[in-house]
Amino acid sequence: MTTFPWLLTMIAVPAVGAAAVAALPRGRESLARQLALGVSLLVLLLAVLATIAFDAGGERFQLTTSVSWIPDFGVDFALGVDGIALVMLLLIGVLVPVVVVASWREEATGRRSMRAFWAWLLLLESMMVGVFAATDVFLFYVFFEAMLVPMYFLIGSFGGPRRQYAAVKFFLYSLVGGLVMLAAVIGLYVVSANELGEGTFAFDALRQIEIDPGVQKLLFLGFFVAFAIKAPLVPFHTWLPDSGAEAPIGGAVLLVGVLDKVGTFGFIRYCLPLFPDASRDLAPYVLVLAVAGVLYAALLAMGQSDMKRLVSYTSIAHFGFIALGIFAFTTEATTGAVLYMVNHGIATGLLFLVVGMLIARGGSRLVGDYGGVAAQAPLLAGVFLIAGLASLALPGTNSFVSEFLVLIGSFPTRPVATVLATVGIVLAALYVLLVYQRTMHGPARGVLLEPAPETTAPATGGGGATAATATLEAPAAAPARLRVRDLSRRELAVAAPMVALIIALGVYPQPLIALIEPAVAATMSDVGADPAGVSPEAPVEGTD
Amino acid sequence: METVPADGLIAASWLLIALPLAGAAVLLLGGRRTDRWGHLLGTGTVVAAFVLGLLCTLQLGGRRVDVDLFTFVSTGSLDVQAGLLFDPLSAVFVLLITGVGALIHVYSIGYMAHDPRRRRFFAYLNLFVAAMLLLVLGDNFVALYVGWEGVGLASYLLIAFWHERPSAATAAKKAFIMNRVGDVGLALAIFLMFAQLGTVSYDGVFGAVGTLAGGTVTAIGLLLLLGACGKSGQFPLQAWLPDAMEGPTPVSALIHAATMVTAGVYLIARCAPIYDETPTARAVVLAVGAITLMIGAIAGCAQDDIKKVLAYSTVSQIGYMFLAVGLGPVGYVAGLAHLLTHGFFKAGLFLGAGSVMHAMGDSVDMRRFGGLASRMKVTFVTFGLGYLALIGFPFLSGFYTKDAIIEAAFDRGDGWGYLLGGVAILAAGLTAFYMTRLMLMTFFGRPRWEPGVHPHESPTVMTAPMVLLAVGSVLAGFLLVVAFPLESWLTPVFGEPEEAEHVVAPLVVSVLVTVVMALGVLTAWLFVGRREVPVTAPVRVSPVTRAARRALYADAVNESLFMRPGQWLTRALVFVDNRGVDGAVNGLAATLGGSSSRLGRTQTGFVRSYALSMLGGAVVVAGALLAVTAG
Amino acid sequence: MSLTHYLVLAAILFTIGAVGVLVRRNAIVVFMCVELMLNSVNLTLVTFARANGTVDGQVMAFFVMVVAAAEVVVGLAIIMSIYRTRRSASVDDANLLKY
Amino acid sequence: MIEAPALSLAALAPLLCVFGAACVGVLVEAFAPRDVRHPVQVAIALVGTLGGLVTSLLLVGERQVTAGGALAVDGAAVFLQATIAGLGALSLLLFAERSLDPARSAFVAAAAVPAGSPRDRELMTAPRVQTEVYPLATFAIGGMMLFVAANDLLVMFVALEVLSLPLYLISGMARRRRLLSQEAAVKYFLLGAFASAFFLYGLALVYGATGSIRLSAIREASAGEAGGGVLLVLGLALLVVGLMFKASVAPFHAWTPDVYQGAPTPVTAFMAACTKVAAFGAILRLLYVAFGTSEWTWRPLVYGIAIVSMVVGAVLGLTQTDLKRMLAYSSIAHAGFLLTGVLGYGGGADGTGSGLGATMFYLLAYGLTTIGAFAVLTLVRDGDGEATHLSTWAGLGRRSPLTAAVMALFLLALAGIPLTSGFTGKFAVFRAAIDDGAWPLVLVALLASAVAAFFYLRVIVLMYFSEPAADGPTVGVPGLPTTLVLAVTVTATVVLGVVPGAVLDLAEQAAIFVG
Repeated sequence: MTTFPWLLTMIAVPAVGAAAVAALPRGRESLARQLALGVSLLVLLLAVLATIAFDAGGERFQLTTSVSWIPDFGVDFALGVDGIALVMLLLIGVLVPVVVVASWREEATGRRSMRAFWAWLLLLESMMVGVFAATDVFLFYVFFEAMLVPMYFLIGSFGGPRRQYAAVKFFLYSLVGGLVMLAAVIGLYVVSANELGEGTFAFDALRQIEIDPGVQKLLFLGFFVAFAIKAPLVPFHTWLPDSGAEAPIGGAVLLVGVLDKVGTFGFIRYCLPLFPDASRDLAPYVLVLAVAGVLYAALLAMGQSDMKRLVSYTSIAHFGFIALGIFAFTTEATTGAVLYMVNHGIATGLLFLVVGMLIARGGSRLVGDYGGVAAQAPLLAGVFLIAGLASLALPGTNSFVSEFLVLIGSFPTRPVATVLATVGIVLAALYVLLVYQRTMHGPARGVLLEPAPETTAPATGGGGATAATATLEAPAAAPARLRVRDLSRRELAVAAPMVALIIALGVYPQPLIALIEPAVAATMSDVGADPAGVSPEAPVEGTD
Repeated sequence: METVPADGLIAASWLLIALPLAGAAVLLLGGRRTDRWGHLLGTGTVVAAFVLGLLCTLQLGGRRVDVDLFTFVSTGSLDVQAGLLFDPLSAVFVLLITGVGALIHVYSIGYMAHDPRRRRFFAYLNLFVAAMLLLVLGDNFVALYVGWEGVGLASYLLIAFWHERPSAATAAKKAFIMNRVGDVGLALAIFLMFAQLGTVSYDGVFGAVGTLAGGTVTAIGLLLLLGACGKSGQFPLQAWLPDAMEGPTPVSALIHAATMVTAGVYLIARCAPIYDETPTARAVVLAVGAITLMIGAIAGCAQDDIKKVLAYSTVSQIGYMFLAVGLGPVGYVAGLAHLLTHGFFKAGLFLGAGSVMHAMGDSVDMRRFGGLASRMKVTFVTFGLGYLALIGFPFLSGFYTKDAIIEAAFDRGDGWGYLLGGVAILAAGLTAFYMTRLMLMTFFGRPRWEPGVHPHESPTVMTAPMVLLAVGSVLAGFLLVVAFPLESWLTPVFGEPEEAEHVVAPLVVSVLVTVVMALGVLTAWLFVGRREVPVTAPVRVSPVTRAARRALYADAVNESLFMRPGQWLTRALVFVDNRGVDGAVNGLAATLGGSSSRLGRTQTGFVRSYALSMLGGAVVVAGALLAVTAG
Repeated sequence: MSLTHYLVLAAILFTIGAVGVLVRRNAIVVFMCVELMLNSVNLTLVTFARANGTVDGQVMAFFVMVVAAAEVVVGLAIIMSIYRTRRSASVDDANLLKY
Repeated sequence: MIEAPALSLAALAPLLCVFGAACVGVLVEAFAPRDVRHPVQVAIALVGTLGGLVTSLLLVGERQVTAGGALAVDGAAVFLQATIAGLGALSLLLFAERSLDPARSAFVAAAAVPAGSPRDRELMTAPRVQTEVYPLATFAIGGMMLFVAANDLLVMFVALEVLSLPLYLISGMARRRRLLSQEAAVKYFLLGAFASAFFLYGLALVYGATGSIRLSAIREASAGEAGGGVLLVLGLALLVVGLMFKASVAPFHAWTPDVYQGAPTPVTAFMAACTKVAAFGAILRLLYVAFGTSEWTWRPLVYGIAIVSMVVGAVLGLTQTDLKRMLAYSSIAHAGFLLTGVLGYGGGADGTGSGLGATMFYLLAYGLTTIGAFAVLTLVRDGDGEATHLSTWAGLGRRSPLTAAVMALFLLALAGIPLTSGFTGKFAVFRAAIDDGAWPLVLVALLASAVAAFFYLRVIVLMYFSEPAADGPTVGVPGLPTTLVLAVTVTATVVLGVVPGAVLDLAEQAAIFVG
């Protein structure tokens, strides 16, 4: 084990970077973004190095740092990661530089300086690292709430037309959840004080405590509500479409990609190990919410006319899958859920990014304002399609592995919920392909149309085998053309790593799984499930 | 039988998949730089794969070789190894896919020569070949599933290749969605296997399937069948396949006739150990096959779109194959043999149709064809041979394989056997009818061409594959049934063929089928060949014709049963979410705001009212304290 | 008369004062009502002092008087200043700050 | 020969310091020439309060009852005295700010001149200031410091008046919007006097019930079966009313919004911070020391009042359009939160709750933050002085990022967002309450915090996410005093949020009542 404080550094570097960016004088916008990119890449490097330093087969929590922080409350500034947290750190490390590049040319609304944007972004990164790296419940809570502030400003200052409403809604929803959790956090502390003689917030110590089942249920609910709001489960979800739609693209990516994962992460890290009895007792109800989310949000996604809202709803459906995987209490499903958290960050992140690229061209978020883009911007369409396919969990993309693991792992313990959720994969195909067809396929139409029809004959033709065909198929008037440029180099630089990850993790996910599984197995034994995974019901004979 | 580790060339059989995949990757990532030679690369990879596949097959003998590649997913008790299974069954499919695939790639060089997106077309085709090979080569159900959805993606991309056409885009989406419905079944089947057996590898599942309860096996079988129905365009998921004809014709030939749509047959054949355990599921397979072959045949009789006719024909022919594999051990080989011959003649027919369309300015309306026999001799001859093979003209390939299926159906010996056999024979007559109708409307009679259309024969690069496929159509049946029996090649997979006890003598069946076929041809000549074909379809037709034109209302049923309620539900839920769920939250906020301003009114600004509130408060406080102490 | 009577009287005075605060408009009168309340307390204190047999209560009454005097000074100053501005000593007129 | 009562001058040093400074201030008012009065008064007041702060800090660890049993100089008293002195000094700095307003001060030039008269208009921009505000405020600070150390009810009453009377006066001394200011003074005065009468009557009843007004004696008397009898309970009720009034706890809060809005902003800051500390100090002492043995009598009451206060403050704050009024409602809500801390009286592992320490920490944290928030209010001005209407703050974040950022920090702290002092304070009091089994109350408190957060957020939304109005307010450049105040409060808000350990420790160790 290394003595270098990896996690502390990963929290400190972006925080210092944020301060530095904020301190830049007015007018040094380009320096600000270069600095932001540099810092975020440094964090990525740190995350990779930390992963190398991490021993997948070793202690549960590694790279630990612990400093006494508020002794009166028994609070330590304790950091440490298990495999689950580590992959989330990797996800943060990857997404933030991508978001920085994606937001490179983001125009500030009004006269606001983009320096603030970069500063908030880096501060958000710092907080997000903290929330996953904390091994002290109090510290976790602090990061959990503090994380709201930068995101609040990102949405509120740099978002769309209804950004005020969305920002406040986001903040209040999260705050309500957070405050309910605070009650549970304090309650947990009090329980620990009664059990251990001295109150503590240390995760490992709290895990050992046997809590009275009734109290467990209350505390579980306290945590659960916060997490269910954060990783929105139906019916706590209505803030996400608003926030997702109004947030600037970069913010939206981090919002659904990472920030909301704190909720599902919280289920795994806190709800299950700390309140195993309550988790088992209440799991059926959670599963109802999860499955309802999968189906309900998918249907809603189809009904959206705003692309960003649509993507937000798809995320809600995905969070349903993740919750299903977590509360099925099998190693396979929960590993899948964790993997899902990573994959969803990448897939939906890319979907948001590419939708953002489209919106940047047309200036409208409405599906109905686009059409036939694929003909003239094949790269854009291609990336859109890949993101969409990853979102519908097509095999070969990363999401498939996780969705498959979630479902196959949940089926043995929760067959009914799993069957219902599996229906969701048809709906997923529907919502992705519907929006793809409407925007990318069909004849050119919508806001991107060239203002005046030109008389030059279209060389691209409508799909014939011969030149004669082309003339035959071409309507009498020159067909409408779009004024749309394909992806720029910068946009390609944004999309390429994401696409690469989608494919790579879709084909060879095992390294990540190997990283995740020990932590999941530990969680499973905390919650009383067999960490070795599902044991088949029928005797197996003659298998390899 | 024992699985042996890979050796020799077979160890490199992953290249079969990797080659076309690499081709697709190069073509997609290479961008315009690869425009000039992209089609050659695309064709080259498939040809190379064919050669490799051929060599592997020669090396295979009767063995069952497992190629272990890497650990795909391993967590808990789930262990999915990425591995290939090269056995006689997959070898047959590899050869079909790469062989027919290579021919169609060559054909496409000519067919797509003028399309600005030809490079991408070849990329997608390569992608398809790779996915299809994975589907048939995977040694576990997850690999199968990956290939399964992979071909679905390729199919989507290729149907929507001319995506400016809304109909193409819609058809592609429809195909994908209906396939996904089937995929749910396949996925659930895999989940069930894992839950019950703890494994998803073929060896593991097939080895232990006997230990399962009968109901479970039936469930698995039915779920697999759902998947197979989706992919193979079988009832009730058949409606997407005719629409898929929106794709370029080579696509229809390769994907929607020769290979992908037969994946369902492959699946059932591959899962023979499962179906052997569950007569119930087999019966359902039979029923699906019988229903579909009738639906396809009936709908095929009333189409005016040359590709649609062929598409319904495909639906119907795959119905035959399902019927065959549903019969159990006696039918597997018959079904697969028909699959192979069908692959040849249907691909040939589609390529011929493509050639015709090529000549007719991409028109597919047979009512505007006619008299093409003289203008397009090669096309006419190759198409004609395919036609004869399809309708089961004696001693051409369809004759051998279709008869085998019908025989096997009769061999059940019970009433169901006669019913199925009867249906199959009837459908054979219908097949003869609609195909003859197609021939007559296209190649014979007076030209009814659109003005400005000047039919001409296609270039050699297109006709050569057609010729090769025509040769295949003629000979394949004889080769597979008589000369080099498929049955013995597949013995390692399905076991020794038992000598069937024929209920009806094979000769009788053959004669019967041939007579019915002749009747079909005759009827078609009577209805179509003798009279002038109107250039627009008559409106006043019998309800039967109307129903057949609309494919027995499959789309209407889907629309009214799923699409419209779905849309309604979606709209209702959007309303509920905005007004109900979000409305509750916003309502709470509004309530708080409202009570805030109402309560705020109590802050009147009058000192005396403040004093009153204080006095009231004091009374309450005192009262409360007294109550507490007294109580 | 027992001491209770004094206490009841004081309570009545206190109540009258309190009600006066509520019903009277003139700031001076309101203030006088408060003074009445304070004096009722004085009466109570003295009574209790008598009852307890100590002089503490009487001393307290003196304290209260002093404080009340101070309060008068401050109160009248404030009321005067607002009267001079508004030409009205009605507490109901001072009604700009509300809601 | 009557013996002089035991008097520890050392223990009284903070009080003597502050009262001494106040008396000197009065003398200065009488003898010093007008031109030099302002700086001299400011200097004297600051020296006095800071002296009070320093001397009380020197008294840390002191536990004694002195002045013939009238005063208890214990941990809590010292902590609260230091808090009041410190917050008082900060408020005085705000009083002393002369560079923001073109009219040179927040305080009227001559309070005796009728508002709106020609002479008043003439004096509007005069450099002259009614410098009596300094000794008055110093007296008030002294009264507050006495209030929290009072060991018998009479001293408590006298201290109550000593702190109140100057406040009544300086509330009415705004230079601008004098009518509002005077109205605030009248309201505050009348209601304050009304409340004192209740307190006093309560005192009398307690005296009648127990024969003593010494807290320790009451403690013994109230230990009985029925809480010491009807008289004692009634007395407690009336005492509580008087104190809750000062602490602006609902339903005794009605004066708060009006007075906070009308009074000169530095005075509002002073009241919001120091009065709150003093009143809660007295509440804690009364409930814990005098009625600690009969906790069961007042516990349900405080429980209920806490809920009412939190709900009223949070809900009514929602629709406020004036920032000062909004902060007043916030103050009412915070009074409710503080009461949850008060409920953490016992029930801890060793029989003593952490409520006292937690509440004291909360008072300190809240006082600092709220002074800072009001200080920011003094900066944002338009032609009529301070622009306190919400709408005028639109787009402030763009116009003056630093000011907006500082205000946002204070608002987040008031909302209780982690890494600010507000969160630490809330956490401490909620923990104390849950420790004592009051988790339903804490849930209500948390929901109320969420509601309250909405109106804090609204300000942030306006400042940052709205377009600035064309004729919006300007942000004045603060002089040294205000800058100092802001620096101290910002630092404290952050430090108490990030590394609160030391101060929490201090509060915890100071959580001792004697007597």
